[in-house]
Amino acid sequence: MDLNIIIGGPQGGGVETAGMLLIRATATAGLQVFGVREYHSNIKGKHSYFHIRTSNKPINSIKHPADILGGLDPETLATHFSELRKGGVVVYDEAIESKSLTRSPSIDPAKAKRLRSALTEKGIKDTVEGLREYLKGEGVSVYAIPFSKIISNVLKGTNIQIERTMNTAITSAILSILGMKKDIVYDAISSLFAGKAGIIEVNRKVADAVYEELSTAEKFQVESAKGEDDKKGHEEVGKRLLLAGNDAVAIGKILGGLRFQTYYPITPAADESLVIEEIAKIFDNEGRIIGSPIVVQTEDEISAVGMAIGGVLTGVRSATSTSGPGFSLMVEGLGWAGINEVPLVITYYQRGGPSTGLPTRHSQSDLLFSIFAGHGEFARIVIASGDHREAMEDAVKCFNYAEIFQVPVIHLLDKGLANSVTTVPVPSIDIPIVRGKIVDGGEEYKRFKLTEDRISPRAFLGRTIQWYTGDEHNEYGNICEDPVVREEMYRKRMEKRRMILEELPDWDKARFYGPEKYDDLLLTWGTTKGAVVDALPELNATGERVSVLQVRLMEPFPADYVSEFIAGSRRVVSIEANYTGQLAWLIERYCKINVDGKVLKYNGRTISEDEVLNGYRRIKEGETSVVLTGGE
Amino acid sequence: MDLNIIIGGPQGGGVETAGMLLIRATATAGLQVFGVREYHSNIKGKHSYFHIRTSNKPINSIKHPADILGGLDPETLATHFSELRKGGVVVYDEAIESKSLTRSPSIDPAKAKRLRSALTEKGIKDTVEGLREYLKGEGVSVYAIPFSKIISNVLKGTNIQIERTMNTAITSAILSILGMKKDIVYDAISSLFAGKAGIIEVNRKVADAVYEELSTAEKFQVESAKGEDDKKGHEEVGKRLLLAGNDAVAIGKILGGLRFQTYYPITPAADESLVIEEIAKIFDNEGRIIGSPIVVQTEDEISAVGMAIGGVLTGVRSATSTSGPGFSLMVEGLGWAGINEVPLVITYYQRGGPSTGLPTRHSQSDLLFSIFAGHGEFARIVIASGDHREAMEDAVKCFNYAEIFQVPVIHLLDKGLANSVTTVPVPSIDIPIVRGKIVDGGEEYKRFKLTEDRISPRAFLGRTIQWYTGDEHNEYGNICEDPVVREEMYRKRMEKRRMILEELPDWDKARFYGPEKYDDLLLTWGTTKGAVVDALPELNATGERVSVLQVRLMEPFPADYVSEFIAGSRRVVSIEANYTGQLAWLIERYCKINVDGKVLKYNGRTISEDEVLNGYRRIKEGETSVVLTGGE
Amino acid sequence: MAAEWSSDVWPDWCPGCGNFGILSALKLALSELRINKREFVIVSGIGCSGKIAHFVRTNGVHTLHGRAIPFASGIKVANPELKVVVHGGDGDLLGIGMGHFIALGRRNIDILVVIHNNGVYGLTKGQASPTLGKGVKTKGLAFPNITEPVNPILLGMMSGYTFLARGYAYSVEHLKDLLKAGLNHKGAGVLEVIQPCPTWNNVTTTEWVSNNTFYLKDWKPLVEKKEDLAQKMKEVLSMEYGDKRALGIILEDNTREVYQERVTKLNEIYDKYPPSKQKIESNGRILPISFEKTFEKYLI
Amino acid sequence: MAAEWSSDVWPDWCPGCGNFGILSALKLALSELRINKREFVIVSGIGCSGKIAHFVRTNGVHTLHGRAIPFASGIKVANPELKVVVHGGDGDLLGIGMGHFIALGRRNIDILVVIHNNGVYGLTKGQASPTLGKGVKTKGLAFPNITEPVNPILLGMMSGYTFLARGYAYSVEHLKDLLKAGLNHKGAGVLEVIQPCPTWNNVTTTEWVSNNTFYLKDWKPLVEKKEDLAQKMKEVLSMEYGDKRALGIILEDNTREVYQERVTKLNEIYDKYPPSKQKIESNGRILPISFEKTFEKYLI
Ligand SMILES: Cc1ncc(C[n+]2csc(CCOP(=O)(O)OP(=O)(O)O)c2C)c(N)n1
Ligand SMILES: Cc1ncc(C[n+]2csc(CCOP(=O)(O)OP(=O)(O)O)c2C)c(N)n1
Ligand code: SF4
Ligand code: SF4
Ligand SMILES: [Mg+2]
Ligand SMILES: [Mg+2]
Repeated sequence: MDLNIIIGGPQGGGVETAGMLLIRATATAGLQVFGVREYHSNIKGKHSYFHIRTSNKPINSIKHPADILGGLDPETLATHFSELRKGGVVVYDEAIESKSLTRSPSIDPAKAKRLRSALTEKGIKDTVEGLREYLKGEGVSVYAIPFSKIISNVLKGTNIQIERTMNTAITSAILSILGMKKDIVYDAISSLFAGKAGIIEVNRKVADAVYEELSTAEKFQVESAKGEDDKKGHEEVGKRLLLAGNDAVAIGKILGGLRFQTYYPITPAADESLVIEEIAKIFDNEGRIIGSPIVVQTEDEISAVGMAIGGVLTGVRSATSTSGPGFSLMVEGLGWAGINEVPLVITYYQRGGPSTGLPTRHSQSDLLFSIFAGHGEFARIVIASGDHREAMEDAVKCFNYAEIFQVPVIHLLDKGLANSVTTVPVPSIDIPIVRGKIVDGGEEYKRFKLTEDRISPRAFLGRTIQWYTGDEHNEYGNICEDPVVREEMYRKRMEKRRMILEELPDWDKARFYGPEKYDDLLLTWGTTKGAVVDALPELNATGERVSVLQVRLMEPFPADYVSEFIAGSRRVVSIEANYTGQLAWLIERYCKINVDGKVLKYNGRTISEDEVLNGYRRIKEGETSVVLTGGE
Repeated sequence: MDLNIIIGGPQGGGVETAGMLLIRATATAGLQVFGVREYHSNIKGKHSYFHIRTSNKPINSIKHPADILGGLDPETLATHFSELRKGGVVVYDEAIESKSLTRSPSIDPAKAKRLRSALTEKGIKDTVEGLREYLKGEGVSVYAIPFSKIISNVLKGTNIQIERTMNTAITSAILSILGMKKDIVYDAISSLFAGKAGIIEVNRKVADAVYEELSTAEKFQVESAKGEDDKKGHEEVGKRLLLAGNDAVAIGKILGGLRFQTYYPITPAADESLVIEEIAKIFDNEGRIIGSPIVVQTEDEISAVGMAIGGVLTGVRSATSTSGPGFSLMVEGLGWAGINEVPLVITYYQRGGPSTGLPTRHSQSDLLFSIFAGHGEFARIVIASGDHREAMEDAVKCFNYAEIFQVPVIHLLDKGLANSVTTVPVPSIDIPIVRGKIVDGGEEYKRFKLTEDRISPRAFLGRTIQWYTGDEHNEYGNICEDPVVREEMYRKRMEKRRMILEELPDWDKARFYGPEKYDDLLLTWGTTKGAVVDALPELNATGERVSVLQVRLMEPFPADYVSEFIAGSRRVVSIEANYTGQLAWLIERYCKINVDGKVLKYNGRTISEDEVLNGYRRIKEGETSVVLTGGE
Repeated sequence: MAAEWSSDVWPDWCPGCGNFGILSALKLALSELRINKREFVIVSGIGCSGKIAHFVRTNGVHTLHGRAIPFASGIKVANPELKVVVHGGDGDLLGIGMGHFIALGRRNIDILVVIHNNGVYGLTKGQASPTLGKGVKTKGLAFPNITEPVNPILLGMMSGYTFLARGYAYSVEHLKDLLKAGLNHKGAGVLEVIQPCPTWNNVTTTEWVSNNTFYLKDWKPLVEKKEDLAQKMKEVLSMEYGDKRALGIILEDNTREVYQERVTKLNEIYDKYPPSKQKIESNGRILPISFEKTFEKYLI
Repeated sequence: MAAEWSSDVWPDWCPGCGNFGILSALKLALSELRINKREFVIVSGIGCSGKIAHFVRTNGVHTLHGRAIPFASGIKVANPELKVVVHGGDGDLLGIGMGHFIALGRRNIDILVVIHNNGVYGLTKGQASPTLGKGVKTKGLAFPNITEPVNPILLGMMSGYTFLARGYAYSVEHLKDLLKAGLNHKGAGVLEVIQPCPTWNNVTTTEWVSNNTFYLKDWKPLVEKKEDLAQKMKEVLSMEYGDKRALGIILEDNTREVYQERVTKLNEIYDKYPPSKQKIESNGRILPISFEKTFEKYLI
């Protein structure tokens, strides 16, 4: 079972709730689920959608074509109908049938023009009705359900607007068509609207009415989740966390000992800070509070990084979280952390650049920037997580590595991960917390003592007397311009790059998936890993033996380890969401090879499993650089 | 003739004037001159010095050992005596003879310790007198002249402090020992103190007295500048500009049409803005004012880059000038310029990093940062000048290239260049000014029109209606998140990288020096070029054939052009002032070769000609990485 | 006609957003002032408010979060013939952009700064902005705000702005008049607009506004003589510390020199030949500059 | 004894620099307050003034230009048991760092900000700082300054600082008392110190100071009740717009909650277990956290 559902509508019009209802429901049914959210940098009105994939095998990507399309408005239908497979399903409110597909004022003019010419080409009249006719001809089942009528019956006597529950109506219809028990829908509603009894009731009633309406309609059964056993699958799978990438990082940070977080609002990072703020208190099994992180919203990102550094100096595991524009402003602070060997963690969510760019869209184009940001030279660690589970675990590791090596660590994520929703197993509590060389200070304390292993024992502010400065300094941390001291301190800092490479486990440098012996090696990083790894079975069904190497440690670059895998391959292909092929660029630099093919995407949308298959096929057919263009 | 003079003393104690007097005097005598200034990040009191080389062949570097050392204080003598050659000369005020060499409160403790152990090792007593004895034994001529007495005679009746003219006294002594005519000293004093008649008179009197005192002393004649003909050499050489790198850039910018400059004070960039502000008015030969640049001191560098961009949008050639910490804050603005295809020029003087680092010291460690600064991907040009003349010409070219390609241009310089003083021929007025595609706008103007050659005709604010945004945009410059438009615009911007490589002349990509056929190729960039090129004759006298390739275009990297030169070599050695070998790093990346040897320096001091010779020798002897450590 | 001032771009603000009122007032003001579209520039920051630059048919420079003032200053100083207005959010201008906000007052460059004050960071989902009251909990906050608000009028006053006014987004006619006055004023101006954000700010609502503001009637905003400034400032302070916020022109001072005048005093060329009017080449070559006269001190 | 507060680092200020007076006063104040050296932190910016962090025998965090306040805020919020003072130049705190300066007032974090006001950017060779008067030409300037100065006391007052004072660098005893008062005050404080810079500032000299300042005598800086604040502010405004600058404590307000109190109100744990006191591991492993209780809403 592998099912792809797209549900869309105007931003702020309930799409998000619709998607979360579907995700909750399928997850509760014991299925695996992965949902990708696409939305404009706009609060209300512009087209937004959730692409949700559910399967009985583990997944970390979406796939085309879609099986089901639910549209809250005509634009959604016009935008996504071509992504549907033959035999797929479309669901919408009958009441919008006479509306134009492309003439809403909120639609982007370029897109409207493009859609209109596509409609003309296919001979589709520019109305929902016109589209219905066409789709029927294509073998798509169209469910034009009188939702407005159904809802207005339910809402009679209340002053709730019909639009407010349209999402529940459409999702109920989809779940009903999938043959899911109403229980599951009830549960999803209850957990999503937890604490708001009135809303739960209304939505349940809407679900009732829709289930009633569709009681006789044709069903489209989901294997592992049918009939009476709907929730059994779930119990078999065991307790899981259902969360977005932002949540995963927030939880990971708290597990890792984060107690001070600073931030300035920015998409797609801000949700993480809000989550930490809301969690507020950490409990043990006896219900005792055993921790409570403090979150400060600062006046800008310059302050955010400065405050976080301040926190670190007091010995508190502190971090700040941002995306490109914010990171650009943190570069100066990062450099201070570099020269002062401050174990600062910056959580960096990439989004479409440059500048404000595409603030709510996906991208992996800040890799080289994160490695070279800052004037002068200093050691740093850049770790890129590939999925929600990694993101959570890496959040802990970033603190460990920062403190062990006393270097700033950049935890590199991306919008694709931040805003996609999936389940992860409840993490084992047995993760080490390693704080590195810590001392109490004492009289003649030297913060930057030159030691054999280049790490100076670290004392916290409050426990001793010590100095820090952004200037070059002597062992005490006092300004020093002496050329000999300069050289020693410079080397002390820079040689950590080698230490890091020596001491980090391979598992944190790169991860290998696929057959041990392979012809082709796909190189990838970050959230793109999901699609590439998900594609492995099908890739290996094409005759070639294909494996994947996901690089995680981006700086210092694990050239030797990566080279080992490259050595065993005939062809090397990189897959990533940027223009340059930034991972490929680094690999060419450090492994001194030519990457044979690059599969790239830079239209602001994540890479899906089918695109990996398609990209790989084209490389096999001789292209050296394939640009993927999927997604809306 | 090739003569090296070091003159030092406490910062703010007249060292700068002393150095400039020596430089003016030797230049006026028709000699070539190159002076390097070393000083602490301190206004008054810490050790500072000028290393001045003068020669009858063109030079762009300093060289060790020194021939003459003038010390305004004991620390100078202690710091630099070991840099003197056998047979060299030391000049100082007899009155300091009883003072300790290393016990002044202002001396850096690490340095003092190091000096003391060196003195002990050599058996030198820790006083100036002790040093004198030692130096005499080493064949150094010591001129312990009663300057204080001489000066106090001259100043009798005035309330000027003795220290105020100590610099003139010592430089007069040096010039006298060199056999220079007093005329030359007079001229230097007059031009340096232009407009201050009283000061000129006093200083001339001091010079008189010193010349008188030394009338019978042994001389140390400078070949091309002796006796009656002192100034003839100068006339032969023709009109030249005597200037620091900062001045060269300022003048170049004004020639290039800069009319709006913004800055926030920072070493070593701020002097450039002050020069532009002071020049204030541009005259033609008839004395008519034909231009006047406006300089704005902003509240920070974020504002400086924003204001400069604002200026560019009105069609004015605008720039900002900074060093590492400031550039770190400009990264966000740079990205805006990138996505908006703004022909902005940022003049970037590198200094010791990271963070505040060594604010007044040399470094070439921001190369990779300047190339990758900014989230997202966009085209930019990074040009690194190798000497004063290049810096001046490149200042013009940066504006041309910025406007032709409509990309931000970073003019990369360094402290070594900014603060070194030399002469350049008066530039020919015949430099082209190319402004690229400019239109008047009109009704349906599209700022980001997609054209065949990727360059959209540019209209200035005030001439049409147009939009700009840091978000992704359509041809009008209005926000657009459509995936297809996104791709087109992304490609439009990125493909400029190829265009730039195709269209820039080779001369601006890299410059070659030395024999056409060579065994070894030395790769270098920025101000280090001076030392490397100056070393060529001696390098080629060692038996190998050695040539130099100075890379100038750092981004987009001219891989093909550079590879042509590499192809003809047996061994490739990079020489640069950083830890990583950043140029070597890029060459290894782009030219897919291994750089055989790296000669690096990162103690904050510039590379001298003798260090190049020494570094190259060690590479030839089998070392792969040589770290140079000269300079104080 | 204000309609001709509309661009083709659909304003993507939430239904009921106060920004619509500001947009209407601006278009009316521009229309009534018969502004030349080509010589007018809207420079805006990042936020819901900042998008306004796209919605008006005139030059729009949609800059970076907090940086509209530097961009605008560069535009105005390089080409003083342009008329420049800044639009930005309260977060944009008073949070991340605060340093520039103060600096503009000190320079008194002829730019009107319109602050869309909605008490929240609209576009990033409703976090507290610098004007949100302490103890207030709007929809997007996990807990009540713990930071004291700033008063942009008072800060503007302390920084040297020579025009200070406050309007309300839904009082379009009144706001239009304030905009006209602000655009006519020569010097740096602050126009704070109380702007409801129905999506996130459920505290500073229309009702709140009617209970907590009043329209200035007999107030004399004009500083007649330099010496009166301090007294006027005290009066403003009293008023701003009163129970209700005043709507109208709060202070106007024409006694202080505008930046352009200050520059001209030092460099008389600026007035006639600002940077934007200077020729920088002659037949594709650099100008025939005299080195002796221009770079004299460097010649040897 | 103040001497024990001297570090081993040689103060490399110019002879006669006002910073020496500030350094003396600070060491005296720390000594008289019997501050615990380990629990005291000087956080400074970049400039001549910022070097002070190296010259005192206590913790010194010499940060970035303009960024001392964020660093200090992070230190204080993460470990409220530390006593934190910020030292910075007028350029540092009121130019590049202005945004943070205002923000600290709004938070009222318990930090004293000492502004070394010398009217210039000392360490970069004498450019105009934000406090330099318009029309003034100090030694490093090519032309007279064309920007209006800010008054840090008034800006501080408008931003919510609860302690405002002004001293003079060479009045060491008086300044020492101001430092003591400021360090004893609970909340964000501004102490502006008029600091002669004999090297660059030949205008705001000792003589200027004696002609243009006066010592407060019968002035009552204390805000007794919340309601009195506005009135006190008006008085301060009058005074600051008078002919001469007042030296002494200008305003002290203990009625407003300190940041730490505000946090504790929302999160009572903070008071007893601020971040710096929380254990984050148990035997080298993560704490035994209950997922059900802590991350409930994510569990399915
Ligand atoms: C440097 C940087 N940080 C953060 C952001 C994210 N961001 C976009 S809009 C916004 C705030 C919007 O608030 P406000 O300025 O009040 O404008 P409003 O949306 O309320 O009109 C922020 C923080 C950004 N674009 N750039
Ligand atoms: C981002 C950045 N920009 C510029 C500088 C250069 N800089 C060093 S000190 C200084 C100003 C010093 O003035 P002020 O803050 O008034 O301190 P003072 O030296 O007068 O005590 C500047 C601009 C810097 N270090 N960092
Ligand atoms: S979020 Fe608020 S400010 Fe933004 S558009 Fe919606 S209502 Fe307006
Ligand atoms: S430059 Fe001025 S502020 Fe700096 S040390 Fe010298 S006198 Fe003091
Ligand atoms: Mg706002
Ligand atoms: Mg200062």
